[in-house]
Amino acid sequence: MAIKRFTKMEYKNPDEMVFGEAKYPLSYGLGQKIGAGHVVPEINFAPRPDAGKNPETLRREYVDYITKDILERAVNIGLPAVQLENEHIWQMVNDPKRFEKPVVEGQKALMEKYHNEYGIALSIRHTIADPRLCEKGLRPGMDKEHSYPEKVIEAAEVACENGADVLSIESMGGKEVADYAIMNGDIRAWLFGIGYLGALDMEWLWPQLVDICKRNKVIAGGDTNCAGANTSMFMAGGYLDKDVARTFAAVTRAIASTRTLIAWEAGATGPDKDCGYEGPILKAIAGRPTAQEGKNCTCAHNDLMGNLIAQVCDLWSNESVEYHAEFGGSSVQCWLGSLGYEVALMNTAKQLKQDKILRDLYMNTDRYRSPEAFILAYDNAYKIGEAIVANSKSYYDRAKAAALTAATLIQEEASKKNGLRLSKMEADTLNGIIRDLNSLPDSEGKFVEWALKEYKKVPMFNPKNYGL
Amino acid sequence: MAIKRFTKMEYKNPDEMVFGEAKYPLSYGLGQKIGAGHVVPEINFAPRPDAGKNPETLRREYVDYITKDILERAVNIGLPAVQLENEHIWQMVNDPKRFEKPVVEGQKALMEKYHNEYGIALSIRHTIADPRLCEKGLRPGMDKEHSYPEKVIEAAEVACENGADVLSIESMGGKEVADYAIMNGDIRAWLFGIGYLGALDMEWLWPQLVDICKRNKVIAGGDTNCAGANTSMFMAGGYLDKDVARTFAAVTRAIASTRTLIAWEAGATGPDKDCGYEGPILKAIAGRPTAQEGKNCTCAHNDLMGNLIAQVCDLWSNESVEYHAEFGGSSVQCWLGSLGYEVALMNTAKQLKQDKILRDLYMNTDRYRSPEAFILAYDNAYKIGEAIVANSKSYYDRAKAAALTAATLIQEEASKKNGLRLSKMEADTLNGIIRDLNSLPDSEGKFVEWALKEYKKVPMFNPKNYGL
Amino acid sequence: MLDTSNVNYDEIFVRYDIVSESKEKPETIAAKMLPKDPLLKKVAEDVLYMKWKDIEASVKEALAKYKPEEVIDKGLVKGMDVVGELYGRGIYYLPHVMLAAKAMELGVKEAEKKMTTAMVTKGTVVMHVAEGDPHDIGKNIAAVLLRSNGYSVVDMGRDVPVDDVVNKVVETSPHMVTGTALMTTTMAAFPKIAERLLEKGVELPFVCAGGAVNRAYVESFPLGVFAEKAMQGPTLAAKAVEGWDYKKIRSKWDELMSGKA
Amino acid sequence: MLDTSNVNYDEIFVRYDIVSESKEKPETIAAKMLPKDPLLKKVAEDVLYMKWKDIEASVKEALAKYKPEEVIDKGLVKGMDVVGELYGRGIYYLPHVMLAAKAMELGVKEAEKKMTTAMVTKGTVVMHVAEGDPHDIGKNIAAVLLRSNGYSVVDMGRDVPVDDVVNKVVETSPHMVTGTALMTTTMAAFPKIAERLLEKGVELPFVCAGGAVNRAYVESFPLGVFAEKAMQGPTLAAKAVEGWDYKKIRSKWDELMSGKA
Ligand code: B12
Ligand code: B12
Repeated sequence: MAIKRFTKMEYKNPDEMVFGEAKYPLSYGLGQKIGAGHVVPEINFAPRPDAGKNPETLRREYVDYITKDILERAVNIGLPAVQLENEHIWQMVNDPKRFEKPVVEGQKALMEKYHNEYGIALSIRHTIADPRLCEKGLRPGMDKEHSYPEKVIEAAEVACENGADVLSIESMGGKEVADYAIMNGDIRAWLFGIGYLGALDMEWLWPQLVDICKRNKVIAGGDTNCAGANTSMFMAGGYLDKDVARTFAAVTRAIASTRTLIAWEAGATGPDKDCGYEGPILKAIAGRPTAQEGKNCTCAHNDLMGNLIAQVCDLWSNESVEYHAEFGGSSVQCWLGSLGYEVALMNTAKQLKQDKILRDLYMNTDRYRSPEAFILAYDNAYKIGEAIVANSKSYYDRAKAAALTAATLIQEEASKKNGLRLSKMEADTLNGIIRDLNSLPDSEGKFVEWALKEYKKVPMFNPKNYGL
Repeated sequence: MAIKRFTKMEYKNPDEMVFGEAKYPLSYGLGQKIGAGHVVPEINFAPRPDAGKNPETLRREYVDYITKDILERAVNIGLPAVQLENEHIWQMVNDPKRFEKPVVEGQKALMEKYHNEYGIALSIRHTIADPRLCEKGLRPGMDKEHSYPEKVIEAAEVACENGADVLSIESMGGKEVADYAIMNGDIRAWLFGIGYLGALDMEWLWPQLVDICKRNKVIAGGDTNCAGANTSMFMAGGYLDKDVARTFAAVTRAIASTRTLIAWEAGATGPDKDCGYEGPILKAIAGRPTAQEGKNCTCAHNDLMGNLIAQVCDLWSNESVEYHAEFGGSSVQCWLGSLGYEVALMNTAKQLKQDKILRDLYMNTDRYRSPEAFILAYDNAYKIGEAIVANSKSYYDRAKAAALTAATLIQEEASKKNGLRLSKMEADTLNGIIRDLNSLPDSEGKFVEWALKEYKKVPMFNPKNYGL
Repeated sequence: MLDTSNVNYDEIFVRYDIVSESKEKPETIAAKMLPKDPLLKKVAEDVLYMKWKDIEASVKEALAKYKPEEVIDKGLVKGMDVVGELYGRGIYYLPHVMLAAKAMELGVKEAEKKMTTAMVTKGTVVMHVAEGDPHDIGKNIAAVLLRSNGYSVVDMGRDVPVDDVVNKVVETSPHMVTGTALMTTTMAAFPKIAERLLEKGVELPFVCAGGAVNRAYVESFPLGVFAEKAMQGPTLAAKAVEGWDYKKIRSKWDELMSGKA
Repeated sequence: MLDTSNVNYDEIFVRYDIVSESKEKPETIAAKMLPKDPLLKKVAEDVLYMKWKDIEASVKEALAKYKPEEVIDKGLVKGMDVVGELYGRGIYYLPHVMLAAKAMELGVKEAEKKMTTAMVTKGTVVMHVAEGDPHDIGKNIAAVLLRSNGYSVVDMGRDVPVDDVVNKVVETSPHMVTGTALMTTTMAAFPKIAERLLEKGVELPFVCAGGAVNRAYVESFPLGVFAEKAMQGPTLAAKAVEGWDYKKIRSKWDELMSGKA
């Protein structure tokens, strides 16, 4: 499957974008429709610490407890549709036949029962884990110790053959360089790690996943740059955190979008992954449905754009919550309730034709809360998208263009009287970033040559992982 | 302090009501303003099971862990204002000097520190527990075994003297009869239990609480009919629950409002308690700020009006969550985030002058999801309020009027083609309710005479508890 | 207000209770379960249809032909069985159960009048709600169901101290003791009760229920047996009377609860 | 789009980071903490201001007057102390610390060249991330801070099996071993490691950290000592080297972490 790079925007203007509608809606699973005029909640969960003891304890946890609880609660509060997301744990990718298969099968069987009994629209996304370690090798044949690269592919097959409706992964390419970049505040290293190396890894991985999906009639969803941009977002944190400047995180997000896009360029169709905050940029470019998470994923983390990020979502997720008891039921039931209510609000807005107003309320709530939120506001996300499609010559070009566009948008806005404010550290860092980006060579070739030398000693970095 | 019954509506029409604004706003605590043009999140919590072991473990749990976590997170995500609610546990009312005092003091001291450092607006509501047992006696001198009636008053004093900004209670009068009524589906018993007996208990309790508050310059917040109407709402549950018909729950809610109102008639000023879903009716009548809970209180329960109930709130609460770890921080931090984001959306709507649109989106999301939601939609809540003030002759009169108005509103709407639908059981129960209510005598005197005979044998019911 | 004329509410919520509303009539289910004999059938129906005003007369008529024990077992109890079935299927609601139980109670009283020896109960159960906990509705429902299934209930009420429970068990030697806790801050009383009972050499199933507790918690201390629904009370009591100890009940819990044991 | 011209954003959110932005300059804080001697001061400043290009020259100059150990202890280490202080106060961010550590490292190497015996490290620490867990940033930060505070670090990386950790500890006899776990599904490795170490008769503080674990969990198994922030690593290592066992560290944990012990 060839990679077909996007060269134009699917949306004519930013205002066309709104939650619950995508240019290319999808139908799959048990009566599920995504991006087709309504938003669907996507509930995600993690098993209790000792559930992974053996295949049977794991199956019981996922099927008899978690899935059952979710379906019961969904019917009890009247949700018209629910998507489950199962983010696989390490055991499931390490030994797919024993640990993964019974879970995937069992969940689907129970979902069918509820769908048949109540007519509730249901589907499940399986997000296989990516345990590959760059120090051992990211490509087949390299990791003699664990064979992780081979196992990733096997895990995808097992998921697709046994009940997945959507396949996703949070792939890890370029992470070792991005980690170095975050810790050292080096935007050029980040551009190299995610914008270039990460892109090469996507190019290797996604055509294979799309193939497996096609063979099994499963939807190839999409990826996320959780490994990169969320690490910087998370470390930039809130107003009391002082590890990474939020302007740095914002620019990494823009770069991330050029990498995550490659899943769709390789033939995946969306919905992409909830934790890919670059989703609004991707949707603006490609018109495909996007899953997002925010105000109702505080079980997993608190970001500074809990509302804004709902602006153009098609699925609305809680990211993840560990299974345990709460006064209101089990944790998955509580968070499903929370998600379901938010989605109901969005769908009411759609039915009452007030969806663009609600979108703008979401967006304005966080537009100036952090630089990263600012560049993801749908109007700015659209502009970054434009920069990306206009610079489709190379991965390097479009990543740099995305970065510079984001940085410039922030700098211009911060110079205005009202609205976006930057702390001293954020402003200083942003100036450094713009300076660094402008100092880079014009062509991908020159950049890569320079970067391979400059970052040769980055811990665990091995060009062979990327076919270099 | 005399009880001054409401005889007219403070709002001229339902459309005047919206979240974040009350006719009688309040200023208190550390820079806190309620009902004054914005909504404030109110975060509630419960200690871990063994935290009540001794006074020091309890203080540490509430102050060093819970309060500290809340304040840190509030600053981290930029919340302009937060109210804490501490719902006291049994130990605190059973032995106020040892268990309650150190907690109340410690929380306030920490709040002052954060207020001084960051300027964040802060306040705390202490909701004392009401452990009185009707089988032992609800009035002073009666409960020789525990002295609970005396202890309730003492607990209020300790809270007010040591740092409470707002005082509340979920008082229990009439509950034994209401419990019987719910289990037997007898609306007349419920009317007697809450509309009449509960009212008498409020008349005894609240003037005392208002006095204590006045002496200590503390805000007398308000009560809730958690003990009555929430019990029926909770047991009516969701679409899979089959204990209590939702039409029954709806009518009990209308009755409940006439009882809860008495706190304000005795001189309390609001904000009333989050779990009093009768709040919209109360606010319509009295124009005082109301605390509500819904889509972000799923940690505590899932009701069928998670959005609607936000329509006219001034504080927005999570009801309660047990303190424990989550991926996103401690549970109180996660739920504060969730509340804070919802409140930010409401405040953005106010700033952008779209608050009435958002209110109507909230309301329409659940208007037809359940009969109880339907009668609490602000237009219907207003009509029930009108029936209450127009029948202020006696507690009985106004409670019956509220009940009949609610029942009739539901019946009329359900007969229309679109919108509110009733299951067979809901419809049958509603018909029975209307028949039963219409069979009741005209005057309070006759009603009480009849009821005292009819319900003489209700388990644990003792007229002396109500001075009868 | 916003224009709602074109709203498709199915996109916002679905009334699954109405979608899945049982089309079956109580009569249809009753037909399969009620006794054939017209006199006993009438007695059972008076329970089933909550005719507590008629039931004494019906019982009297049946007593003309049947022994009081037979009227109870083959009439009243059968009626209550149908009630349980209807409640389980969501056709009956809680108030139906309560009223049926009331009819049942009156019927039993009437039958007992004709008994030479006092009616032998199936067994005795001591019930309580944990200290500091005022939530007693669940316990009350469970008590009604146990009584109407023929068990003697010693209801200690709510907010009951640990020692009181232990003393009452020692004093009355019931087949089973139950505790209800709706608050995580009160449920810690249960392991203490279990411990003190064992100290006194008393071993019996201690059924713990209520919103706060779950199966894992209850099975973390000796004697504890979890119950989720009030309807499960009679099943558990029956096994306790049969002589199952708490370990056996625990090991067969899944089967018991799904009606397979 | 909606009209935003009259919006008061303070009603929606407050930028507390800007409200409370430290007005203090690094220079002011440095002035109080840096050595007086101009040569040592220059060395310290090169660390503090991340001048990794200048530092080798500065160290050489200082070595003309001072012994290498003195240059390290009274120059480089003092500079790093100020960095720690600034990071703690939120004036410095993580990248500053990393770059300062890089300068520090170059400086130490330069000084070591002049040492007759090899530089004696303060102590040895074995570090790892739990099996199945790829989250290693926190561990990496902690490693940098330990190294730049003078400890030898044996970094085993991430996704490290229990036995490998145990064997490495047995083999290298460090003063302290550390584990990081960001996932609740991987943290269960820690009690196993502790258990096997004890089986082999090895007792040393086992510092456990990472988003998944908390103090209560870590103190629920022997050897475990909780760390919340990477900055706490050197403090804990210092005590381990001093000979405090895990019980003593636990009992003084609050004081240690607040700098009072
Ligand atoms: C960044 C990140 C990633 C990155 C990791 C990059 C990296 N090199 O570490 C990537 C993308 C690789 C990743 C992958 C996954 N992740 Co992840 N990830 C995160 C995230 C967002 C932030 C973690 C982080 O870096 N924090 C910042 C660092 C600095 O914190 P830290 O390590 O805790 O360190 C601090 C202290 O603990 C301490 N410290 C740490 N070590 C030491 C040692 C010593 C000696 C001392 C003194 C101190 C110390 O110092 C630091 C602060 O100063 C968290 C979110 C969260 N809520 O934690 C999820 C999270 C940890 N990930 C999670 C999951 C589920 C995954 C995946 C399984 C997802 C998937 N299905 O694909 C995969 C792993 C796949 C696999 N192989 O199994 C879950 C874990 C859930 C659980 N069961 O517990 C989390 C909680 C997200 C969530 N909310 O669901 N993730
Ligand atoms: C109704 C209610 C009340 C009513 C209780 C009325 C009554 N007579 O019981 C009133 C208003 C009195 C009340 C008061 C309080 N409550 Co309350 N209350 C509830 C609520 C909303 C519903 C509980 C209920 O009745 N459920 C329905 C019944 C039928 O369920 P159940 O008892 O569990 O019974 C079922 C099974 O467990 C089983 N069962 C039960 N017993 C038995 C026995 C046997 C033998 C068997 C077989 C089965 C069985 O059968 C039943 C189903 O078939 C819950 C919400 C919730 N999420 O649970 C909160 C809740 C329990 N309350 C709570 C609190 C905090 C309080 C207060 C402390 C609040 C305050 N600060 O004032 C006070 C108590 C004051 C005091 N004295 O300490 C918290 C508890 C938190 C915690 N720490 O665990 C909850 C969880 C609410 C919340 N989300 O925060 N409450």
